[in-house]
Amino acid sequence: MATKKFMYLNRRSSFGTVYAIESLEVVLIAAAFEQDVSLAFMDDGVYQIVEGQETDGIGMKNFSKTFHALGDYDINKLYVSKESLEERGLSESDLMPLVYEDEDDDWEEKPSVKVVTNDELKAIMSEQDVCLSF
Amino acid sequence: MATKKFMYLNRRSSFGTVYAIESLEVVLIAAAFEQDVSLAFMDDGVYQIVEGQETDGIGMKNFSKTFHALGDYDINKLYVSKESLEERGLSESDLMPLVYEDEDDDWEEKPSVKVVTNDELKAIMSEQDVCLSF
Amino acid sequence: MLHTVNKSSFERNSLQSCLNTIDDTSVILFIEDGVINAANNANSSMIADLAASGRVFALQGDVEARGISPKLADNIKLVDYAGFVDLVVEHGTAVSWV
Amino acid sequence: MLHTVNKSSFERNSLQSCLNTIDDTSVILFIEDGVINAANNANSSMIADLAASGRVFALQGDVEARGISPKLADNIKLVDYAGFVDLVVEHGTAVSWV
Amino acid sequence: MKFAIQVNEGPYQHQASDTAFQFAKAAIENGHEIFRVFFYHDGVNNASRFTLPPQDDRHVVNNWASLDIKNAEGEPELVVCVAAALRRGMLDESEASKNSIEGNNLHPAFRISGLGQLIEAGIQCDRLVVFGD
Amino acid sequence: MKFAIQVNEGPYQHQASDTAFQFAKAAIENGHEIFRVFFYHDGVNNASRFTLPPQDDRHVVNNWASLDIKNAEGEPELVVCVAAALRRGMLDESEASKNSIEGNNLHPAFRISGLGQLIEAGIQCDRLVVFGD
Repeated sequence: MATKKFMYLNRRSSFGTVYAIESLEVVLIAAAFEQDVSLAFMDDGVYQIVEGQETDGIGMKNFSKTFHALGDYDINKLYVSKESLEERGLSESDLMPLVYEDEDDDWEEKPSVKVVTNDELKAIMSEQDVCLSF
Repeated sequence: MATKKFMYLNRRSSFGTVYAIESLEVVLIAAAFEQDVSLAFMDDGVYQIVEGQETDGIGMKNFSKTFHALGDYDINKLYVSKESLEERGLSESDLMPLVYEDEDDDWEEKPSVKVVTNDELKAIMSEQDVCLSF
Repeated sequence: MLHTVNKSSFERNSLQSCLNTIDDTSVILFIEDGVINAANNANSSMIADLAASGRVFALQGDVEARGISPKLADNIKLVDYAGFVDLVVEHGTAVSWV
Repeated sequence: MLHTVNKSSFERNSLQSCLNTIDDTSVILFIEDGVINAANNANSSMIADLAASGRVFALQGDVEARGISPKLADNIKLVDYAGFVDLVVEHGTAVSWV
Repeated sequence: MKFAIQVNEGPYQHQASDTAFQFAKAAIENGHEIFRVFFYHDGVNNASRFTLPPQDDRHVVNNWASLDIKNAEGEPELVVCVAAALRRGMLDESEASKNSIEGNNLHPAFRISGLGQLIEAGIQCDRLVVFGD
Repeated sequence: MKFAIQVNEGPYQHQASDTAFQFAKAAIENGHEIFRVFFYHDGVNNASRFTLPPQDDRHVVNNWASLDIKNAEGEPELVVCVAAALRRGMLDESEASKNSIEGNNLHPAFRISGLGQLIEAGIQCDRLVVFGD
């Protein structure tokens, strides 16, 4: 099959709606199709990968740890809007330290998360063949 | 049964979601219970009672004409946020001319819609016993 | 690209987010409650330039359903569902700002 | 009255609409994604005065779920579900800004 | 105090039903009465006995059923709006047979009734709390 | 052109499913192919054969069925995500019996399958269009 660029656009936080977890479920399946996969986190979507989410108090499943598995599936392009973080009083250090092992660089562990400006995100989005919105 | 003040708070337009039509369905049922009923239209909810809605092009039911029936059910307190109208480039003359016949005034036909400021709305809301949000 | 926006900018931030990341060749189509953004109102300046360059469309059925036809902002182009399909064909990747 | 707000002011206008019509004795409780409004962020000024007068609450479970605990804005009072029930009991009519 | 609860959204898609359940549970645990929970709009989808969430997730429908909210006659006071239910394919045996549909999906802890039950709950209760999107 | 469509919301609560249907219909009428419609999130609720809207309203489920979207093998290409469906109580005969549930509610114009079908549609089609809330 042809290789296409797929972008998963995540704009909502983790637990108020189902979109975050069901987006992650698609991404994990998508890994098996060997396409070029990028994830974008904008607006309240940046809360999906914030460190320290604890769901005991709301009786819902804490799926946030699953983001750590993405690296093992070769999904390592997670773009986070700088402007969205800043508006929310967040910085990169508030995010989960998501990493992958780079097979082209002696399996060195590298960060999967990249904070980008909206202008950079614009350029990345322009290259996509398919955009799935959640 | 005791008489209570019920407010129906409508903040969404007519067709993008079901809330507008299903709110109106509650209001029509509520009429039979002889409570004190008020409707508030704020934010995009003001579009619910805009004149000239035509749904042939979207294949959905045009329930907007049902608002004309409210007067017959003695539901005649429809408060519309002045600020919400103005932001949207609308004025009272863009709204449906909803009326009721005042039994205390020789069945004279009177307007049901009253445009109020947010401050006036605040005072009206403060008096309510039950608020149903749509 | 074709960006579809289906919510009013009075209610949600999706139009703003779309405008923050839309490139110079993409167009916007307002559908569903997104057509509220096609009316002449306090938020019209958000899209005035894009509309002036012919890059803003609105779904006619949704415009009519919301009584917005007499209030349409300048330079908005109306399309029917077939026109929506044509926009998707012409403009490549579709991005939905749901 | 007790006003509950369950959406982020970055995404929706419900907090602003609540603030436009809240009277001088009512309190606000942030639940679900509404707790994003309880974090120290660019929109914090919207509720700073109300919070300073002790009238802003947030549901603790939702705050923790979104990793907001270390970022809480000043003067926000945390409650659990039993505290939510108490607020409804104490403050009369409940208004949900859904 | 006597509470009425209105739930406007279905399970899983929005947190509304979870929050409403936690609220109802806390109210009962603190000695209050839940007179009625009224499921409106997509809220009717909380009443499906077909619901099968993953093993490691909460079961929203069973959560509601576990509260065992009934009136003095022993009828469930988890009430699903009939008009909203039919529009969304939520049927009990009676509605199914009335409409010649084979099968039904209403969980027995719920019952289907009219919108009047929502208004009545608003009148009878000290407080009505709405949970939605 | 070959289109894929993703529907994220159920019938009636949001306009998304109506718009997606009108889009699909217009595409077919103008000579395009709808390769697959994938129903995800609450979108799975569009596939219920129990749906009974009022006589004077549109029937969203029958609208979809009327498009008669099938593949070369004659299977429906109105595809419902299995994980999202089970979580929300949308079952075909096979899922129902697998889980010892009496009854099922999937309309025969739809079929249940995995998320891979969405990705595959994205790969195979010239365009994928998402309709949601």
